[in-house]
Amino acid sequence: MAETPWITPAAIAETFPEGLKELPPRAQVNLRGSVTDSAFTDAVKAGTGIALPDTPNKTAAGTDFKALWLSPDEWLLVGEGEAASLVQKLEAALSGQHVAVNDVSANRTIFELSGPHSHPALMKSSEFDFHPRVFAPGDCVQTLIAKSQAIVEQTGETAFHIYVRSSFSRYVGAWLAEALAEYSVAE
Amino acid sequence: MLNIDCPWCGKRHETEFRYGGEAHIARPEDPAKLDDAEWAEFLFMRTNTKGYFAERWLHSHGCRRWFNVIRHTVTHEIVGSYKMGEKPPKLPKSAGGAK
Amino acid sequence: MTQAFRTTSGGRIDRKKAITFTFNGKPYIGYEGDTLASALLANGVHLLGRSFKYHRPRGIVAAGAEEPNSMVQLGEGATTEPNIRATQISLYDGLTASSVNVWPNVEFDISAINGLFAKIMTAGFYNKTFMWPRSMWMKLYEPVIRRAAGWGKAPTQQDPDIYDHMHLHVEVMIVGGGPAGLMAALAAGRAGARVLLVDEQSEFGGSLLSRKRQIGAKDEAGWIAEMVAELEAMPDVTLLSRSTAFGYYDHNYLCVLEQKTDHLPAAERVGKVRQRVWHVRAGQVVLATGAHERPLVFADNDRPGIMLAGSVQTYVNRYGVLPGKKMALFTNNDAAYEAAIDLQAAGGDVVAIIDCRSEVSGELVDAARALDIEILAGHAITGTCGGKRVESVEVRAIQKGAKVYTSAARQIKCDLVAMSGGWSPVVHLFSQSQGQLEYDEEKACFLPGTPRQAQQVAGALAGEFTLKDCLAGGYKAGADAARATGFTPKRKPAAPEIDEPDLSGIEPFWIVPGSRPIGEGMAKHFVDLQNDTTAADIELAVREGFESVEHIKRYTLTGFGTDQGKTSNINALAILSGILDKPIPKVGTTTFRPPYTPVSYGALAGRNLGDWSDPVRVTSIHDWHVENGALFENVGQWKRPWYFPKAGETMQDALNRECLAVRSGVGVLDASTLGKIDIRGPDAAEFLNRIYTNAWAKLGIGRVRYGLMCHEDGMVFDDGTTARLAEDRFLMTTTTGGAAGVLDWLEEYLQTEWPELKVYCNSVTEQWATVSIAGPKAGAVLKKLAPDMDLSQENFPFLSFKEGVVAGIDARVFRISFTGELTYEINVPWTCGRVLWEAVMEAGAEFDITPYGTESMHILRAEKGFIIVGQETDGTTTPQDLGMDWIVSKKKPDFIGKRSFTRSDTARADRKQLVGLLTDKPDDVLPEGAQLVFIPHSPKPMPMAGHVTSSYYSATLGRSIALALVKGGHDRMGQKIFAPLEGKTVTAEIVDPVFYDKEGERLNG
Amino acid sequence: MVKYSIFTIARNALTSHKNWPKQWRSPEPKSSYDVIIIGGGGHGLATAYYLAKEHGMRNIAVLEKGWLGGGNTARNTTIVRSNYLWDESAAIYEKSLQLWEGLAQDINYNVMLSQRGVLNLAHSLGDVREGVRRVNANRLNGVDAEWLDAEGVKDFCPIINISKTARHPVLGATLQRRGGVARHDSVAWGYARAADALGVDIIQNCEVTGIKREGGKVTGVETTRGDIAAKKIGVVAAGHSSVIAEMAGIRLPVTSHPLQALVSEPIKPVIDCVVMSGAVHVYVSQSDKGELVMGAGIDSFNSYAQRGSFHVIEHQLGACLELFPIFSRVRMMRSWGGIVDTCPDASPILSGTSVEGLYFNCGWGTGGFKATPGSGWCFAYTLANDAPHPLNAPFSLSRFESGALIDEHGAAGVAH
Ligand SMILES: Cc1cc2nc3c(=O)[nH]c(=O)nc-3n(C[C@H](O)[C@H](O)[C@H](O)COP(=O)(O)OP(=O)(O)OC[C@H]3O[C@@H](n4cnc5c(N)ncnc54)[C@H](O)[C@@H]3O)c2cc1C
Ligand SMILES: NC(=O)c1ccc[n+]([C@@H]2O[C@H](COP(=O)([O-])OP(=O)(O)OC[C@H]3O[C@@H](n4cnc5c(N)ncnc54)[C@H](O)[C@@H]3O)[C@@H](O)[C@H]2O)c1
Ligand SMILES: Cc1cc2nc3c(=O)[nH]c(=O)nc-3n(C[C@H](O)[C@H](O)[C@H](O)COP(=O)(O)O)c2cc1C
Ligand SMILES: [Zn+2]
Repeated sequence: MAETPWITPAAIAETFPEGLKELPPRAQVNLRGSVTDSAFTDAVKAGTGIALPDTPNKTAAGTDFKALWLSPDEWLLVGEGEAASLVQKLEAALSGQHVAVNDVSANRTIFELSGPHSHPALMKSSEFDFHPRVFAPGDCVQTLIAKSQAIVEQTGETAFHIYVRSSFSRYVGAWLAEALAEYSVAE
Repeated sequence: MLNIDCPWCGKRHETEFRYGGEAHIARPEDPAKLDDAEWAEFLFMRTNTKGYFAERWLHSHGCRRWFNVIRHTVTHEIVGSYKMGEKPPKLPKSAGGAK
Repeated sequence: MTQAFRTTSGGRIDRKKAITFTFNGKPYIGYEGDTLASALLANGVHLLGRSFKYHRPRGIVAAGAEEPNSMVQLGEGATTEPNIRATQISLYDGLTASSVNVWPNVEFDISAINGLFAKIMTAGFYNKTFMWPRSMWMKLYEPVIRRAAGWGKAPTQQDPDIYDHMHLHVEVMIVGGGPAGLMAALAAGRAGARVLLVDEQSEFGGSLLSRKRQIGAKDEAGWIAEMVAELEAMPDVTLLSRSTAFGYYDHNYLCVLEQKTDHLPAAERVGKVRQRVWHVRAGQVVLATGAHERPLVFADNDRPGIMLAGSVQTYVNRYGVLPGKKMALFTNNDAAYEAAIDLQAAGGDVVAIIDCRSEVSGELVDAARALDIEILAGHAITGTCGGKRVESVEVRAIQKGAKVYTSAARQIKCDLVAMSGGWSPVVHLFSQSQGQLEYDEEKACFLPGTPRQAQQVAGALAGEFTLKDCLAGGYKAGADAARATGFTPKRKPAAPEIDEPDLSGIEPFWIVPGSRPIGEGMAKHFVDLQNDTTAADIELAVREGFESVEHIKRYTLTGFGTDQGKTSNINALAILSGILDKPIPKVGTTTFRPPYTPVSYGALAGRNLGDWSDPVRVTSIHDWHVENGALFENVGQWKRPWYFPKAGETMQDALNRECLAVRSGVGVLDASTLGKIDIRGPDAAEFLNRIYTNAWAKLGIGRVRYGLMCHEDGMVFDDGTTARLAEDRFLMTTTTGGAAGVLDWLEEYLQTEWPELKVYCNSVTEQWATVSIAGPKAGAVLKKLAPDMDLSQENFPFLSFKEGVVAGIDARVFRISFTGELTYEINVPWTCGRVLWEAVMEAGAEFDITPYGTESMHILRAEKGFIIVGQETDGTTTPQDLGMDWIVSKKKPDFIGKRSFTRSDTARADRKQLVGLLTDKPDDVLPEGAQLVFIPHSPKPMPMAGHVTSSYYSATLGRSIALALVKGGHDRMGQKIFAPLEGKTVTAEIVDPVFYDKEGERLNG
Repeated sequence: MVKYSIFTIARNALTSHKNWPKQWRSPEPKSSYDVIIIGGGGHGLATAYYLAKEHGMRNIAVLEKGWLGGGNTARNTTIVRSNYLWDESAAIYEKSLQLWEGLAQDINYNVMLSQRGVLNLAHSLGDVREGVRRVNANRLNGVDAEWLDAEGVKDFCPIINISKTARHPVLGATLQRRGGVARHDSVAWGYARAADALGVDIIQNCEVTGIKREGGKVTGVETTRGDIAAKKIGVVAAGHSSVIAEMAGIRLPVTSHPLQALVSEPIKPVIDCVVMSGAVHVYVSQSDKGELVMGAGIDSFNSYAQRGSFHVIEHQLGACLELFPIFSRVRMMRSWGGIVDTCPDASPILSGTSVEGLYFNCGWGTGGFKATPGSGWCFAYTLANDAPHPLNAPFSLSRFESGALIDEHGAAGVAH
């Protein structure tokens, strides 16, 4: 397998202000199946250690991967491991069931937004309510970042992972960079 | 900017959704059996209610689910939303400013 | 002498910080804390502009958002702004401003000559004239009217400033930071709710900033400071001053304009966001927007120096300015007496209080009397004198019910007239939120009725006109709002002792006659100062049959100005009610609409400009294209390489080179933008059967098929190839622009029509980068990159795919073709797109591999007669029209669109059908969009036979080719058709749309 | 009817304008009329006027639930043009434009038709193709039309940004020089006055609440001011067409949506033509009073509320500033919405129905102001003759069964 360069060229990434960076590609697998079917959830649990969240906008962690709730029958499994082997493992465990397993590692680029200005930067970019009372570490949401669809996952007190379709990553990266720009101007 | 209650994700701003027009217009079982007028009725004729109206929305930037909403087309009040195949919620008695 | 009208002490200005500014070219000094209006008044400048129609001199009337006159051109060059109210401009060092719509200057304005024609320029006069001779309207009348209209000027340069948007969710949003709003914020904040408090003014306090009040142990300033300090300390309370809630929309959605730098000197603005629009979704809204004072409508009530009484009080108390030294007060209520008392206390002289009520009494009246101010009860101002500033008023005793006042006139000299016709609660946002108004006879104003959204009202807006009531009402509203959003309010604080006079006496007086009937003589009773609408105009409108308040508005332009009638609407409708002899509530108000005050387009656009006005989508190979000189075409949101010119090449040169390379060697195209949808489940084949017009059940695993999609109306809306990855799994491709729409549409059918089908659809568009290599040498290139892949015709035939390793990357390779040449479309993970592309370029170098763009792709496919959805189709085209009956299954009982094909019009034989065209002269390239006729040179309207959908010069064929939709075209092969263009008519022959390699022999290389 | 002119104004000035007659009466409804027009918008009033003028009918009432001209007529961006793509559309809109050109003189009311030229911008190669197609079709249909390249656009409207690096660069435009704007209110008032002078009863504050029928034929209406008998009924109720259709037991292929518009504060003239861009949703002209009048895109959802969602307006202003960067510091003064009745093919319906004597004129959607005279003229013909004029025959209800739609989406976008 050839080396996979990041989507954002270094020349652009260097212009990102503090608090914004593009993460190296991670294994991402899209999983569809019926959460009310224990054959499905058990098999997933056995294979990944993940108890698939059936509560909207929640994540659940497993051994190598975590699952982000995307829709009533859809999760994004994200981790540092190998996507291909996870797909194989799941396909094998779920064979005969009505499911869909897709390696989507390249489908979305992941940005990390962190630090004291991450909340205001999100408020500039999204109509979703990211206030700590409503959204906390371990939560995820599909919404719009500027005019691009995105998955936002809160990973820390003031840290977020933002998954965007790779073709939008230039747009979103530049947008977030600009959203943060204000905070480096001396008052 | 409407605040639309996705039956799964909860209340989100209208910009996350796509509108799908009147709800409960079932595609005819056997289109070949319909005459042109009946087919036109399915294709084009719409109730366009002034008042409480059952309509479809797609949470296109969220969970990608189509669902139904009862909304008043004058006050824009949303009575509730329900999943495909579910029964609509009860309508309030007052016409909420209809007419 | 500077600041001759500044008081010696007091006010919320910082007398230590002098600020220099320029108005109409003249330098002045003001203080920090001033507005442009207060600073000008301090310098004795009253003449700020001219009126709209008659160009009468006009000055400052109010002290805030309600100001109808005093619009200035603010700033210069790229940052100049038209029509900003002097009353809303915080003074900053280096400010420059000038009067608008005056020529040559405000002191001597040529257009004042209009005054002579005032008798002619009544409401609606332009409807009645300028019709003869007809040609003069466009040549003379309209240009003159247009030149006269408008106030300030738009800048002529790009705006250098930054704007942005914020989105905020709160439990309780409070609009208005006066005493009521502050108390509401306190109650909600203490209860623990997330709170937003906004106020348009430079600081919180509202009308308390203008009035002297003792609140418990504190004076007004101390009380405000204490409130703000407590609120600022609460982490979940957001306080925004200089922030106007300008729109109240459905579902408690409000928009707020925050002016972040407009009060700063230019140097301090750099790099900062100038204005920000806050988009707020609130659980509950508390409106505490206060009340605006109303003018009185009397003869020549528009001269500079005639101001609202409460505003006089504001200038005196808040800004330390005497708007005049000899003031006459004209009122119909008690509250206005405070202005006289405060002015006198600050060193001014009140020459008389003219009160139209016949009997006056009460605390404030007594206080005025105690100051030896003459009070003329039962009197009215029936005229004013003065040019650029009021000099005297004419006062007469009132005869109840009379249309003219004939009693003896007394002239009173003055340089300031304060007037008060009572108070109008600021119901704008309440009304925007769909709340209905109720008229209160006793308070003589409209008050909010039952709210239609999750909302509370408080303070003067709610008719609470005493400070005591405002504080209590504000607290209650805040507490109620918090409770309604799930919080428990803290116990109400004890009500402070408040020292406040009784302000309640009022007797409405909507119009003050003069010595002649309204509309006769030279005097004018202005109702809407900005639009020069007079009481006579309203009378005239009614006389002419305009009776609805909405008609009056549009015919007389009342409330049509930049102030949206804040001070005039109620007077206008009350006058109308008098003329129609209908009670005020029956006449009703006009509709309140956003914005409450004007909002710059820049702020509304926020950062959604340029490349952010619409996301730009790029492929992972994009940078290579840029580096290699590609020109780009916008396709949907995507940037696609259009063609790759080399130095010195024309566009046609480049296209010829690219096309010939594909036909004779090998070309490479970035096809990553095509939509890709993974479709999986036991019913996937059945689903495709219903979606596409052709049959899918029998497609073998590893094979690929082309499909057309129609909407239910039978019209083609997307196409693409779909591969069968497994028994239960397909990979569909869609057009670049259609991808999102197709997926939504698939989900729609799955979720709403056929939930019984077990199918999952997933978009994988950006999972795969697609590099398409086409041409006789394509195989040779691929062989080098994928030595292990069996590319033989038997094992890798047309319309099949293979998985394997290409250039060291796991890939899926499809044998499909949009060019008619041997083509391999290599899919690799998006992140590997560029690596693959470069490997292909390197491997292909020995074959002179040529990157090509969308334009060459279009030529190549047109040579083969392949359609492009959206080019050969326009939403009115069926598969049959395209000559693609072959793709429409006759066996399938049903699929989407099928039923519509047999409708009488859809089944017509002479529909427009896709054909090829060969121009008689091979060098004539028809313009795309050329219309076609069977009979040339006939008179217009010419019966049209169709149009050219695609047209190119084909280097391969050495001539032009075109595709067209032509009426009954399929039966007209060989016939001539004509394209009547501007200046010439081109003749062409109708031919089969496949121009090249009809047998399809080149597909296999 | 007192003739309006500068001379009558001057004469009336001498008597302080105390002697102007009413522009229209406010009659009590009679018990019966030959024709009742439901809806006192521009189209309804024009229909009544041409019925009286061209077909000699006199016993006509226009019933308006609110104030005349208060529907979409009061709230549109006033763009007038006739450069539609399809022959059927071009014919009816061109008829309308020709009537516009003599309207002020015909009804003796200055409707301030300003033929300052309408640009429809093209931002993509697809737009260019469609634009050229329309120009060619227009020319052969006898409708004036020109194609301008980007430089030509700049010459015609110097403040447009034609930078090639704009997000949606201007690649060219169609130009109809005879297109322009007119004063919306004056059109309603002028027709009302002219119709009234011919004896038409215009009855305001009279809402139709029911359609009376006997044996498949209309006999009259129920209204908030009592029942009124009628031999024929013409429904010209725009956004409310479906509501009235329901009263008569029929369904229409029409949905009602909010369409929003806004004006800036009045400024000195900066733009002296009309600029439209369907692709980025900008429609701008400057009124004779100085405001920039701008229309937004249509709101997606059904509504009878005369208001839409704010993001639609914000989106539009972003696009607007791309085209006109110098408007950034100009300020929005007022925004509002109307209720547009849209058809699946973005073309109107002027047609009889399955109920005898009941006719509908609706579905003009986002673009019927320009059609006001032509629509009224054709509809009057249809009502008088119980048969469509050839100009409006293609716009029948039956086209939805046959499939002979007149799809103006492609060329029209939001078809102002
Ligand atoms: C924001 C906006 C911008 C537009 N821009 C343009 C443009 O630039 N160019 C263009 O050509 N077109 C434009 N249009 C479209 C245009 O305004 C309309 O197509 C046109 O005005 C319709 O005229 P009308 O007389 O049919 O409807 P209306 O003026 O709406 O009249 C219909 C009348 O029927 C009345 N009515 C309804 N129900 C009843 C009842 N039950 N009883 C009695 N009366 C009833 C209503 O009160 C109303 O007055 C725009 C529309 C909007 C909303
Ligand atoms: N009859 C009278 O004499 C009389 C009449 C009215 C008010 N008053 C006095 O005025 C005070 C009223 O207090 P209150 O708190 O109700 O009102 P207020 O006038 O003190 O405060 C209202 C505040 O809301 C702001 N505001 C209005 N609309 C806004 C918007 N859209 N966005 C942002 N800010 C906006 C105003 O600028 C103002 O600062 C009391 O002290 C009362 O006694 C007296
Ligand atoms: C072409 C046009 C120009 C307008 N100009 C103004 C204007 O200058 N000032 C104003 O207040 N409103 C203006 N309006 C808007 C009207 O005030 C009003 O909002 C519109 O007729 C809709 O009615 P409504 O808001 O009362 O529902 C204009 C409307 C149109 C259609
Ligand atoms: Zn959802």
